[in-house]
Amino acid sequence: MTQQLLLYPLLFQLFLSILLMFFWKKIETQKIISIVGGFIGVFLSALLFYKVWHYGTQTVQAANWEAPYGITFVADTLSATLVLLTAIAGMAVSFFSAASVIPARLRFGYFPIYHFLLLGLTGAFLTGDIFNLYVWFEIIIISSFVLITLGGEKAQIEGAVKYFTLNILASIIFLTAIAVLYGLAGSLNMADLAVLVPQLKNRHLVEVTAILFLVGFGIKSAVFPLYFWLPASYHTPPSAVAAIFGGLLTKVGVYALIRIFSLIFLDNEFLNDLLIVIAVLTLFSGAIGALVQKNVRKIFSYLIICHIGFMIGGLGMFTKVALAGMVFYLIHDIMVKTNLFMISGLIYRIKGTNNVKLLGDLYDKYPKLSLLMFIPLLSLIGVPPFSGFWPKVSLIIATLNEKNYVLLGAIILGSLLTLLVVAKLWSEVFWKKGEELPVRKHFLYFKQMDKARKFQFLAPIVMLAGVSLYIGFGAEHMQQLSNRIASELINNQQYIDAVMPQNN
Amino acid sequence: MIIEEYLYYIILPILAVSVLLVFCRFVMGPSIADRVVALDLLITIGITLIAIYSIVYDQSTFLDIAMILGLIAFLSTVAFSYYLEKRNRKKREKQQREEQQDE
Amino acid sequence: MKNRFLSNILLTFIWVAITGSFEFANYLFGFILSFIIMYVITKGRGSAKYFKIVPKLIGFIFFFLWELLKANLQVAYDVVTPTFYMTPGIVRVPLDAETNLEITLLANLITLTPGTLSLDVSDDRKVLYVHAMYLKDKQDFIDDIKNGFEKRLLEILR
Amino acid sequence: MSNILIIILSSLGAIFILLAAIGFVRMPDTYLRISVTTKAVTLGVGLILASAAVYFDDLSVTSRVLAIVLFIILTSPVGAHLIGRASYFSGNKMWGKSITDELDGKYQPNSHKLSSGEEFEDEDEEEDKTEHKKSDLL
Amino acid sequence: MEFLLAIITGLLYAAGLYMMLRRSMVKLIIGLIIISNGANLLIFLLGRITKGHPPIIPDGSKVFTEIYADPVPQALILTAIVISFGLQSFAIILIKRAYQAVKTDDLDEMNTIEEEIK
Amino acid sequence: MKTLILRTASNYLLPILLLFSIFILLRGHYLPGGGFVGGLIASIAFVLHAFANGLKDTKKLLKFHPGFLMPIGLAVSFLAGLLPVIGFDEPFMTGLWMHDTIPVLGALGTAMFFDIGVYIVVQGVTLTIIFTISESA
Amino acid sequence: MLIAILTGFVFAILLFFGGKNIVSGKLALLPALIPLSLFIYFVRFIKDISNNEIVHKTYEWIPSLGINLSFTLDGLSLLFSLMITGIGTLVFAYTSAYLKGNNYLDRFYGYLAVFMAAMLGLVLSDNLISLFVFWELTSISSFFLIGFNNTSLASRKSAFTALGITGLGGLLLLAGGLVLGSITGTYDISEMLQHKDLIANSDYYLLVGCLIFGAAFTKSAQFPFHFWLPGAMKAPTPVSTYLHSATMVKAGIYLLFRLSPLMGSTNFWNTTLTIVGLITMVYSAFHCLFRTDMKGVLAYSTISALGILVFLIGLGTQESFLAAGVFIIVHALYKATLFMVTGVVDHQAGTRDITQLSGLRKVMLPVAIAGILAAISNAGIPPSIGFVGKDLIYEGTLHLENSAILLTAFAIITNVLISYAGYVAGVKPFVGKLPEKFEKVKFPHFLLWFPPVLLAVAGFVFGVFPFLLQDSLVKPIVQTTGLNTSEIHLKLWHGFTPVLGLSALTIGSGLLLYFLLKPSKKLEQFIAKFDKLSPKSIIENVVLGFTNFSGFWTSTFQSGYLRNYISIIVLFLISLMGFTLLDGTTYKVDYSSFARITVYEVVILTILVLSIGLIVFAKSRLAAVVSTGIMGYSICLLFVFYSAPDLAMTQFAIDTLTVILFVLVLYKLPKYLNLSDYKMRIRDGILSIAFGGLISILALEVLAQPVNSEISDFYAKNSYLLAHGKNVVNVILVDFRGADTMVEISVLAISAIGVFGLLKLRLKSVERFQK
Ligand code: NA
Ligand code: NA
Repeated sequence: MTQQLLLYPLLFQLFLSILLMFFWKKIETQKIISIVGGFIGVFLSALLFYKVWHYGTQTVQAANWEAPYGITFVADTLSATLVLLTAIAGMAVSFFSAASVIPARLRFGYFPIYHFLLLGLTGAFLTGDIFNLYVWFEIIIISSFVLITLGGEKAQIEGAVKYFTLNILASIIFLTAIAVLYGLAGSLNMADLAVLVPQLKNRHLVEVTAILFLVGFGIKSAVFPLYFWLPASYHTPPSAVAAIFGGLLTKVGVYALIRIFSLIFLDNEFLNDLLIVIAVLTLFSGAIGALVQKNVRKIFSYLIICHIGFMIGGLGMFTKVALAGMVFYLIHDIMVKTNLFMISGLIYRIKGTNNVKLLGDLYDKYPKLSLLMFIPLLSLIGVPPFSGFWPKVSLIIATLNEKNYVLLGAIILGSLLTLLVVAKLWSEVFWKKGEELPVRKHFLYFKQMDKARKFQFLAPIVMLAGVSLYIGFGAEHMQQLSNRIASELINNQQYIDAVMPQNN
Repeated sequence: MIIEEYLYYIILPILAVSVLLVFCRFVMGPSIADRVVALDLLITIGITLIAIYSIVYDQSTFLDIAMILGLIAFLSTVAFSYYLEKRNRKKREKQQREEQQDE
Repeated sequence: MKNRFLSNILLTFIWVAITGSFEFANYLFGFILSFIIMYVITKGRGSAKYFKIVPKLIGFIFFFLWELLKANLQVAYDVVTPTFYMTPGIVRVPLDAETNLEITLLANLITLTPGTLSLDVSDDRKVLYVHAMYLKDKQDFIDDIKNGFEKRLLEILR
Repeated sequence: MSNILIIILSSLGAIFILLAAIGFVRMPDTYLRISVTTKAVTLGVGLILASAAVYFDDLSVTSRVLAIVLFIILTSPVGAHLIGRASYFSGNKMWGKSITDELDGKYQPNSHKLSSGEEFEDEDEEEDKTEHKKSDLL
Repeated sequence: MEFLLAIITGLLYAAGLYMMLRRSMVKLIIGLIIISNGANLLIFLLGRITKGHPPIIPDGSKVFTEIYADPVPQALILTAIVISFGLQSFAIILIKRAYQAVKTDDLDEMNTIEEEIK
Repeated sequence: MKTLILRTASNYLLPILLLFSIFILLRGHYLPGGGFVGGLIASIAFVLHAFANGLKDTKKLLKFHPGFLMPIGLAVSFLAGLLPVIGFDEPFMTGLWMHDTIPVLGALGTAMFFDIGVYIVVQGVTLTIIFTISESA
Repeated sequence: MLIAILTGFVFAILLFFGGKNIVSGKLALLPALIPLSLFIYFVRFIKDISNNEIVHKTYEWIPSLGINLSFTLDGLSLLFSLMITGIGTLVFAYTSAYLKGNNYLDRFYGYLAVFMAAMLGLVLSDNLISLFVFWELTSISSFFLIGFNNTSLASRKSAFTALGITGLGGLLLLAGGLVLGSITGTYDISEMLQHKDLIANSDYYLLVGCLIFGAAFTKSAQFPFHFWLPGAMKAPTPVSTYLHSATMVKAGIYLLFRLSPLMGSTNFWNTTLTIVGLITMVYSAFHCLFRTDMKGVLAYSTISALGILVFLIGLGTQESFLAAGVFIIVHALYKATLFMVTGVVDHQAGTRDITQLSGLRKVMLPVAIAGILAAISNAGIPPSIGFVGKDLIYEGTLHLENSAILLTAFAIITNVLISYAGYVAGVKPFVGKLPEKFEKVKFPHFLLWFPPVLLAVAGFVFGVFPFLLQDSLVKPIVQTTGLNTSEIHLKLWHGFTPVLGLSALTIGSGLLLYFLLKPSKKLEQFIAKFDKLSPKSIIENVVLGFTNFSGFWTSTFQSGYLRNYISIIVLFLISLMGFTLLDGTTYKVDYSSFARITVYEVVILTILVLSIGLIVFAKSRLAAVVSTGIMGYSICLLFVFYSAPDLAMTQFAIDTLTVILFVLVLYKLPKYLNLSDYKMRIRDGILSIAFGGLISILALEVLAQPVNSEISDFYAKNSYLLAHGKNVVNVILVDFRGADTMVEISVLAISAIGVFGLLKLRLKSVERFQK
């Protein structure tokens, strides 16, 4: 049975989703299934991670057709790490959803869809087939559409229309890229493509293909100038949804970029430069966007964009140090962004608004909660030794090695602006004497909740804050992990060999 | 062999011309109903095109598609008629409301 | 009657199986053969209606095809010649057909023959509104339908 | 032998279809267009499919051809009825040389109930409305 | 023929994009449908086309004995078509819901949430 | 639009279409067809019925909400794929085949059940969507 | 040593959790024991250090990045550690009285403790990265301390400004440290010293220099970054005392001092520091004249003192380092005293406005003594340590080879102005007549007056007995710069030298200035007229401009109009594609490989094209939908022609269903308007055609490439034999690529659930928020 361990996190999520559909109307049961399932999911992913860490890249040929004829699932260290992080974030958000999502939404399939989303994320990280990746992307998109529109409030709909259109546009570009790639190389297996594509004679066409992938994935990872859907929509759904979106959705795009560029389209100077230009502008646009926002969740949304810039920059440099920095940042960012949006939910429950102008007093009234919330904020800024700091070290070293001073400047500027944005947020939301807001009828404030619900609200935040702290203070472990992933990415032969051992 | 060529050079062009004619009416309209009928007709002629094509290439498999076309093409006509009726009702209700307001 | 028909079909299949030739002609032959056999073996045992209907049905099919062809030619002539000789109009045709199936079949058959188009059936199922292309005399037209299609159809169905 | 049959069948079918197409373009009003095309096409399709059946001379093909023809005979007049009716509702005028319209005024404007013209009765307006609200897919 | 199909594919992309750039939401969705068709056709075309030889192993043989069309693009398109059916239906309902919520089909009037930053 | 003609026709078309859809489903492994098209045709049959007779009648005919078909179909497909994992430690979706072939269907294997799951899901989905829309129209 | 640092953090955490109980009431003094014990701990090292020993400890932290926690205790870090803990003890004690009864005293102690620990870590770190870590922590904790009165807008603003400036500096320091690391291969400063040549000869030298300067100047409030410091005076006085005079602001000085042996002795280094220091000291000393807030006066004089230090380090001679080392001590002693004094005055009298204060000696004599003593030390009047310090400065400047006279003159002017500032803060409030309103001012608590007195007295003790400092601290400090220390002899009395004359001149002018010029509101208003020219307002304007630009940039891109988003994305895509596709490719397509065209294909394609045209130009929504149907059916026929029966079937069924869906939805929608104008349509049309054209070209180019049919061959061979199916497409769907299909049906199910929820779920106002 352990031969198939790689697929367990995947199959388990699918199982959960189907099971949850059977309990359509019983939302209390759904909550229990989701939370318990979350724990099991973490366990399974941890097993997978353990196995990959100790025994190297794992593969399963679905339906038992050897690569490249069937669909291969591959877990190298990067994939296993991301699957584990997805499971952790997923479990936290399960918890948070149970406490924060209103029953009306739960009655309309929130949990099944949520687990479908996790399924999609896990699948995208594990697949070794480019078309299969497309399919996983679609499941991610459709479930995120459903989650973003569930409830059908005006703002939700308005955001969803943009989210929907631009993401579909991305999918279509992705599909176009697949069409061209298949037309050129005649294969869909990524390892096989890694062998075939470098042999193709017409490099121009390969470059165009890469650009199509770049734009397709770029939209999903919300880079400049393709990020519009994100600020237009991320603040509209329930905060639990925003949490999983903020933590993981854009990261799938980044992951796909990493995969494609480390495996198939190697060492193209033009593309690398392009990525760096994109990274610089992304950092810049995200940071200054966050600076002018007045809504907590919008601020976080722009910060997502800003920080994607760090990762894209790392990818663009494509050296071992840079990749290690990028991977470390990815790990850190998933945990922090998930937590931030849960925090925005907590703030919303405390004060009944996410508008910075109206907020205030939190530090006075809830000092301990405030300090709890301060931990992810510190990680976000990258105050040493919190988690956001270490990857920046690697990234800066990489820019210096590459003499890429523009990116260096952008990284510094991005970091500084993040610092200022958070400081401003802190001073406005936590320090300021807030306005007396009228007490909303029918609104369940945090202080009115019973202990159990408060626990459900805070436990996931504490948990993820703990993980962030571990990432920061146990940076040595993360650095080793990142270094290993970086060397796997640089040396793609091991991936190819793991997928197609018969080639040797 | 002769049959295939006959079908290919005589029958298919005739059908093709028919398709074009029907399409002309589709473009001309003038009413939605005409367009819907044109659509229906196009599909039905499509069935014959497929039938001839299947003879020309000696692939009876294609007749399966013709079968599906024959079965469900009808549904879009049903749907459009439904639409026309509903829309018409809506219009009339609106008219009535306005008339009542005038009174 | 249904049983008869089923038996007839069954026998046909048996015939085909025995002969081992799965061609259309063989089915047809088998059908006719088994019809005759059944006619012979059930002769005089009361329920002979089936054996009267089948010839009528076949007759009706040919009648229908003939009508179809005839009127198609008429329309074709009208279509290819530059001027129209049509005198169209919507006519109210009172119905003798009663059941849904009867009415529907009748309406469809009317539509399928050229020059006429069943537009709708009144809600009390008493009247069929028919659009006709060549309407010279309203009563003649109605009588044609009533004595032609409706009569033959009802003979078969009842 | 079968070749000749195929040629005859397919030629006839194609001609009927062509005629229907011409008629469809030339006919002056919607009802006439519907009327012309339904049958010509039915006949044409039937003939061409028959030629395919003859060509393949295979039971499965023949049965499929029969099925298709049956479907078309079953569905196309129903379609014609529906679209003709809808067309009447949406107020498509009949050709100027039409001599009579006995359908005129027989439809209840809101419910689209059709009277036989024998026992015309004034139906309660309100009842109509409530029924309309209830009917979902109508 | 491939040449014409390539042009048509481009045309589908162009028309789809053009429709997506309109202000009406219905047009937007129609645009998405068109452009999806374009993508499908592109996969089909670039997988190379073959006339009259569907990838179905003939009766009586166990492998292909003559040329056949590449089944892979067909399977991919089939998957893509079905997926876009799901997305399209969702999109169409979204139009309806948006009209109920925002009372307009005009996309330009659907940015109250984004205007608040200005 | 519940016209007599349409209603009558649809009552005859429904069984024909359903039968046809199963036919298309089962032959998919050998000839064009399969779970998707089969499921679509089946749902078209019900949609037609709903157009002609009203949604209520169709729902009555179905006895349960079509949405329920979705988890069932998914479960069927999932189990068909999972069977090799649980029973034989083979990868997910590995085809398992019976040794003997069955007359009409040919070889019987997990792939067939997988396709049946697809058929059910597609029906559930299509009907749910269309019914939901027309209910809130 | 790690434990010493961690103590502070642990204490802080303890305070956060049980703070209220620990520091409330009489136990408020307890926290002061922490710095005190640390002070004693560091005092024990004096002997070792004076024997030229260096204590070094390394703990592994992140070896993968070469980052370790390595600590060094030498003369320089010992001096700072003693200052941090010593003054820290007094500040802690002072605070217990100053903020007595404050609700958030626990927090305050917590921040102070974090700050102290961070500052200790900063000065003890040998590793540049860990130094940076602590450097950032001081910025963060000072953010909290400055913003302690968090309900006041001014406090928050100041905290924000301070964090912004020092945060920027921190990032520059990080970059600088990393560059140094990449040059030398290590982050340990002690190891770097062995690769000094590498640094000096590196291409990066200038870059590193700029980065380090950026860090030091921002932290130590050098011109033009100085303005955050007066703002930071919004913090409670203990903070000003501790952070903004004695310790944190000296972190930049510490850094420059520490890195001088590594990077100094170059023209760039010395000249820059000298000039910046000079400008800062003169500029801000001059500003002291125009302040009426005691703290404001002190803030500018502090900046000036920091300028002097930078200036001295910039001179880079043994004498100047000696002067700097001594001046650090001097300044810490008197400036901390003056701040505490200000605090007491403020605390007791309720104002810091110097124009209102006088005669307070009558109500708080010990405070007056402390103030006056500190002012004396500040003015450099013997026998205070200030006198020693000032002499050393003049010696440092006078013995220069270039422009000695000029620099000395600037030093004199600065000192005169600074001594004026000292009088204003330390003397003015206590002399003269006690106004009526202050007669009832209560005598301050012991812990308020004792710490300043202690510090002030210490200034005189060291002045009289300078040898106390000589071997224990001063020599080791200079030693860290790697210069010769054998000739250092601290003395109060050097005999009649030119320096003595300069000292006398300084003292005299200072006193004269004090008697001639009294602080007044008028003066303050006068200088306010030049605010627009000040670096503060310039930088503020830049920041404002940047903010405006941010808003502009953000709302330009995030315009809210979906079509703009789409346009930008597609424009981006086609410009990249066009660039690579059309650039230098020889457009070659092998038409002979294309199949011949037949009539029916042409007809279908024609219809396809026309239907697309109809969709685009349709006037009614329904016409567009019907045309879409025709387009779908034409494509379906294409699938038939090109051997894809399964595709054709599915596409056909789905198109029909889509039409039904549209029809069910459409009649509820409003009119189908054409909303875009002519120009817009042209623009979109061009964009669309470009996009489509590129796709066509791409397709044609790919079609001209060779085909690899390995995979389809495999399927063709094995579809029946291994997978038991003859319809290969279906076999792929349910077997070869079955996983795709599993996902795909999930997608369908999700969309159905979505549709269901979208239409059926209407949140009522109650449901919207209630759980
Ligand atoms: Na007729
Ligand atoms: Na008809």
